[in-house]
Amino acid sequence: MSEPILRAEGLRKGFPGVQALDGVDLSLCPGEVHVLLGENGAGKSTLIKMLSGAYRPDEGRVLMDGRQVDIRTAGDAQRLGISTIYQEFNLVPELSVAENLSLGRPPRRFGLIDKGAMVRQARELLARVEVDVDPRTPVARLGIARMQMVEIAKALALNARVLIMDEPTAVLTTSEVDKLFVLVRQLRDEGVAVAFITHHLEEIAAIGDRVTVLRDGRSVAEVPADTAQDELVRLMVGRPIDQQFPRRPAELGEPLLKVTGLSRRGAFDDVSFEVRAGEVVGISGLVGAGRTEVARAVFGADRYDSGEVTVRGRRLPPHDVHAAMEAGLGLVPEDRKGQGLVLTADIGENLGLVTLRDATRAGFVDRKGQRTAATKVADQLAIRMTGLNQEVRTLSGGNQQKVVIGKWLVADAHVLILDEPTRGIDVGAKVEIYQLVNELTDSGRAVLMISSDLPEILGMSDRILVMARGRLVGELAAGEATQDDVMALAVTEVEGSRAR
Amino acid sequence: LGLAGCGSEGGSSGGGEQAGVKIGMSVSTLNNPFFVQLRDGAQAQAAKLGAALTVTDAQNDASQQVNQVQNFTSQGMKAIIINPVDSNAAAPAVTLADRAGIPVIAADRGVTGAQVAQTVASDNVAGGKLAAEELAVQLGDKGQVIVLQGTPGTSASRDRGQGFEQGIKAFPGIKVVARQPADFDRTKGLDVMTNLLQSHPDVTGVFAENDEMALGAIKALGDRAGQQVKVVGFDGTPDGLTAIQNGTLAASIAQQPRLLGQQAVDAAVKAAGGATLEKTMAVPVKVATKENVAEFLTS
Amino acid sequence: MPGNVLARRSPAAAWLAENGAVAALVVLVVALSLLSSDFLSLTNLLNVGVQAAVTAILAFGSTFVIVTGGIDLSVGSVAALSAITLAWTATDAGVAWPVAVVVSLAVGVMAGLVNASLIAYGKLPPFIATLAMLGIARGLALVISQGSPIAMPEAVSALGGNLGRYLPIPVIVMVVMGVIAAVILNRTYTGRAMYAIGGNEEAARLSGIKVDRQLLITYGLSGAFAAVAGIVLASRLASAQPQAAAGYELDAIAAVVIGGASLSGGKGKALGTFVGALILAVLRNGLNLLSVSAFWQQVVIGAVIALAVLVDTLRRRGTY
Amino acid sequence: MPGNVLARRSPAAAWLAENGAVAALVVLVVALSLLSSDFLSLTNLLNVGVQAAVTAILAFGSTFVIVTGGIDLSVGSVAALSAITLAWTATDAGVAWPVAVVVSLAVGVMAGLVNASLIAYGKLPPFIATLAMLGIARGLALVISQGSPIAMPEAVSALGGNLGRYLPIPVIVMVVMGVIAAVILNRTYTGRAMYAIGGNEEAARLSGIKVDRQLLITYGLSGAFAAVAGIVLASRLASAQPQAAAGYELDAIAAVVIGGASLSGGKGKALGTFVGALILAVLRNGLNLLSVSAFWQQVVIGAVIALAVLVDTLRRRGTY
Ligand SMILES: Nc1ncnc2c1ncn2[C@@H]1O[C@H](COP(=O)(O)OP(=O)(O)OP(=O)(O)O)[C@@H](O)[C@H]1O
Ligand SMILES: Nc1ncnc2c1ncn2[C@@H]1O[C@H](COP(=O)(O)OP(=O)(O)OP(=O)(O)O)[C@@H](O)[C@H]1O
Ligand SMILES: [Mg+2]
Ligand SMILES: [Mg+2]
Repeated sequence: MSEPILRAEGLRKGFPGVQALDGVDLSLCPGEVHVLLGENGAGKSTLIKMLSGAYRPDEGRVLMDGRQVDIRTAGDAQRLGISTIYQEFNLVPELSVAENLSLGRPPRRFGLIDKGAMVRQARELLARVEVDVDPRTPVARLGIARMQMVEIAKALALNARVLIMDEPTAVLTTSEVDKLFVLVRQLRDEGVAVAFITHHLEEIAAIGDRVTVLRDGRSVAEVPADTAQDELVRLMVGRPIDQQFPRRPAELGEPLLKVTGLSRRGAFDDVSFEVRAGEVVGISGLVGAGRTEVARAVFGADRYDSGEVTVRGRRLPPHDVHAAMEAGLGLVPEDRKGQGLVLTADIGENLGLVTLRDATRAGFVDRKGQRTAATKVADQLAIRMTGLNQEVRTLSGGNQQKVVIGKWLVADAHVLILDEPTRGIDVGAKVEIYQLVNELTDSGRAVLMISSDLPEILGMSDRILVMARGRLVGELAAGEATQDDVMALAVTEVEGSRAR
Repeated sequence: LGLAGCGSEGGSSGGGEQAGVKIGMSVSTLNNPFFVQLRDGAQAQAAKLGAALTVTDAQNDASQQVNQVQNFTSQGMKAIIINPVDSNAAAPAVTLADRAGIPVIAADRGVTGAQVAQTVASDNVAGGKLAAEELAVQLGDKGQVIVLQGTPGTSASRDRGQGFEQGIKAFPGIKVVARQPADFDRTKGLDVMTNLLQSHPDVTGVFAENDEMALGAIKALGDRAGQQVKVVGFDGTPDGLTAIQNGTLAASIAQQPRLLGQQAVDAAVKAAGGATLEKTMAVPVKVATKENVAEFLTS
Repeated sequence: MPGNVLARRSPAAAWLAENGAVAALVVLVVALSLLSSDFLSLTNLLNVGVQAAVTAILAFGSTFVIVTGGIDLSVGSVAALSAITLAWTATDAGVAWPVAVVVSLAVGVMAGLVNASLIAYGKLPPFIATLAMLGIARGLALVISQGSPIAMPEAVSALGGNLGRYLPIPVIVMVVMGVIAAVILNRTYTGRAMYAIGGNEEAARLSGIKVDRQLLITYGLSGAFAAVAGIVLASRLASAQPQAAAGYELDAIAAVVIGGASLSGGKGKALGTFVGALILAVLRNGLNLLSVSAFWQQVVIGAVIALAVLVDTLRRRGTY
Repeated sequence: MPGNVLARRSPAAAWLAENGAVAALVVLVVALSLLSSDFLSLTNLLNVGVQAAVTAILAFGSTFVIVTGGIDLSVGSVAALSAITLAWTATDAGVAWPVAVVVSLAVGVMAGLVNASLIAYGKLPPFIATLAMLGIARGLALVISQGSPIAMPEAVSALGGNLGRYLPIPVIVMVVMGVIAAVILNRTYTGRAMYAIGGNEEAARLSGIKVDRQLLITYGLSGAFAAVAGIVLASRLASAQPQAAAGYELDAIAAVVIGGASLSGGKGKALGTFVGALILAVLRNGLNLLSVSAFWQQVVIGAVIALAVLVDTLRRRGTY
């Protein structure tokens, strides 16, 4: 094995109330993909943020090529050849894709920014990651998956020697993940040292060379990437997990949610389906297939041009979230920071948000009751926190996602729409969430689950709908379907579709 | 509701019909009853003479005032009355009108650095002096005095303050123990006076650079106003005169703003007709006290 | 366990960390007591209370708005308009004073509802909607009063006086309004919705909060508080002035921000706002007592405001 | 492809959609031309230009700040301080006027740098830092001038006059400053960094942008623009006034926001700001020409500002 490019020794970092990292060593070697594994809140993101200049360690040191370096700012890290994709999006929504790609180091001519060159460079980068967007589009208009691809392109633009990726695949579908892996392998073969964080265990063997497992801010093991998944899980959570997808089909009842002919120009076209009591319906598809848009329209968050939505026999007025909730709908949105969480508020407040109205008597909120309910859900989901009054902003990504799901568990909806519910959630917690889904359907409720995670869709749905280019292109029974079946449908060219 | 006056005023000049000579008047501010009265006097006189008077409010902003005079010239006014926000800063506006061949009358404050057809004014410096003398008389030439200053940097505050300082020097028995700004505002007059009474409980006299602050100070003084403490104001506004009548305000330097407005319109109409006027037209400032307040109230 | 570190701090220290401006206020009070022997008397402190009252009441109303991530520039004008309306209906229109008070409050609420409608339905930025209202309300106050002060009805003017020998009624009103504001913010649906909207409007909407309706309530409350402030102000002078409270919006917002709120929304407390308003009043009172020259006063006020908030942010960073 | 929808529209329509306030300005100009025969003359339009100049220049400076998500309340005071400094150094201190101009600009930049330091290093909210500077700069202007206006040096006063027979120099200065602002915003590193900071400060920092340094430049620019505005203002009056430009900060911010910027940052254009400033100036000019009574003027100005922005937002919603 060659000398490591980057070596971190004894890194420690504390936040008020928590020791996030407690003496971790890490070496990143050229031509090697080093996977960081650990439960939500184990300290993975904190660790890499100290290598990228976002945080400064309380103790410990970082060496590059054997020499100690002082990484104070993101600029320092960039100059040392360290490029980072953060778990949370770090794009400027108001600026164009091209500007985001060259953020901080735009091409200049005579001191002024050369917009032509900027767009040209952006085109090249986007082609490299095979993303088809106009570089002049504002980032705010992109779906979340494309944002991630832009983020990846941005990191590549630096031509770094060390590439750090914090859960880059969490928001991608299989085909993008494949593209990404091709890129990563190529970089690895060019001698780049890659640090890779993921909660998808199957990705480890596919892309990784070595694995460092973190637990409670300490590194508990360094093992080869071909270690068995069960063993990895055991190292990570300290106990084995029996079954990854414990779906327990329930008895089907009346249709609870009925969607007929739902259309919106430019987004989706003639979407019809129903979800019955006790059923989990999965929606699969490629990025940009329009799944999120359908979910939001059904929930009343966005308008639609034609069609109808019926919940428990009642037709919902369009574009009215409140009416949808009254009727018993719930939506866990895909973008936790943008749509799911009030970042300025604490965990308890966020968990109680959906039930705020129900907890109100004569205008006054029963805050004690709210806290009690929140405590219960926080325990159920094992949210790793210092207490309900910790600001959500300071939670780890996975734990934030648990809060988003948690607030709808408190609400007890009849039909719960989950849009990418387990994004960024560790294996242990995923199983907890699946158990909750089982409990929901057992009690006669229904779940509509949108997910880009194929094993999850296959393992947890009773029925799978596949969307492509704004249309429903097929339906599969979960028992018989394979990943290839789903993918075959997802890439269907829709004849004469006007949706796009 | 009393909107009639405003409505008709808008109607006559908006239509642009030749009801009479078109006169534009830029008032420094209508945020102060004194200038509201000045405007009222002008409007009354214009109605009497059949002139079409347009009044704008410069909101105490010298550059707004230049803008307004500039706009008057585009409107083809036959004469312009300017009540300067600041004597120095009004010069460019006057020059502007001059170039357009429109005569300008300065009202209440003079214009430094440019020629106007006539200045109709009462002298603020002289008024300040008068205030000092009247306060001295009421205090029996001795005592501690607080000065409530207007908005720092405004010419009214400057001139009145200066006049008062000059006047009070003649009375060595009187000591000015504090000078604090209350921005010509009644509420601030109340607050600042309340505060100053803590550090200077033994004051016997107050000079406020306008009646509004004087009325605030009287509120702060409570029963002491007019008894142990004599308050002298400036302007002679209706509220001020009423306070004199009630004995809470010892005196006010009455400027007769209505008369100022009247005279200004008179002069403007004459100037528009091509008459040459006296350079200055002094509207006397008078000390209004309990003895003579009745004559101000009727006028 | 992670909880320990927080638990280990004393409750007093924790409270101080949450209500940072208090430290600045304490420093200011101590400094002024040393500089001026007149400062620390009961009468003077009550004076400060009275002088803080109008700003504080306006600022409580602004707290609601700022918590939702908005801004209300119209509060000073609305205060004046409400007071003028009261005085005019009670005097010129000859209506009984309790009715006039109700009308006056209604005018304040109306102004707030217009603001909110422009923001919620017209999608105007709050800055523009309330700037427009700043002009409109002030203009209407001038139109109604014809630019001259109107005497307040005696019964209402009593609000400007004392209860018993010492207790100034404006101080009582301020405290009552503060408690109301605190209860609304902490305990009511609308209050909690304000924080959610200010923190993340989209998340609030997707959680079933009717954002438009809550904004109506928020700005309506701000208008009502402004009306109360206007009435208190006019009562102190026994006269409603069309130009009253001009520019007070900046003081009100400053009080809220000094009190720890953020103009980007989601944060803010009634207690903090109260402390912010006290800091401003103490500062002005102190400068009068120390007879700082008129020209220097603005410099000193500016510098002390910056310092007060600086003390707070630096202390917070130390804690962190 | 999402791009198509935009591409299909005509370039003129696309430009209008991007620069919405223009539509409001056009409506206003047409309406005023119909209502007043005096409005649409060359002299009057040049007058409007002159009257817009000071606000526009201040607003260009404020655009930088607002794009970063900040706010600058001190621009009016800084303008006055810079002008007083110029007049004082040239007159009382007897320095040659070109030197005085440089000193005056330096004072503006300094004020901006102090603002930025308080914000970047002291972590003060921009509202508080610049509110403090509002007081400090105004106070210093009063102290230096002893409260009295100071005559401007003749050479500088020429800036207030005309070039040739018709072309007012303030209009030229305004246009030049506007072009400078547009170039800075669109084409320079600092300009693009401003958008990044306003859009997502954390992302900007993690992309290697030195946020603190860029804020220094931003507020420094705002101060420099304020100084230029102050000099133009004083030149028009041939005298530097300690009370000049009081309250102009609200006009400047209003112009920026009417021009389509958002107070939460990341958005704003020099052209939009220019149109915003013109709308305000046209409105005031028109009301004077129409002889709207002083009391009603504020009502009308408020209402028209709200309407102008409403036209814009409603049109935009239609487009979407
Ligand atoms: N700014 C902060 N303030 C306080 N606590 C923080 C902060 N940032 C992180 N933490 C805490 O540090 C711990 C480690 O967080 P980190 O983000 O490193 O976890 P992670 O391993 O990346 O988890 P995930 O898989 O969920 O992303 C968590 O308990 C988190 O709450
Ligand atoms: N406001 C918008 N303007 C233009 N295009 C948009 C807008 N919102 C979404 N899109 C595009 O519409 C397409 C559908 O997005 P949507 O999020 O519904 O897809 P999805 O199937 O849920 O995929 P994802 O995996 O990204 O969630 C995407 O290509 C997205 O970029
Ligand atoms: Mg993480
Ligand atoms: Mg989606």
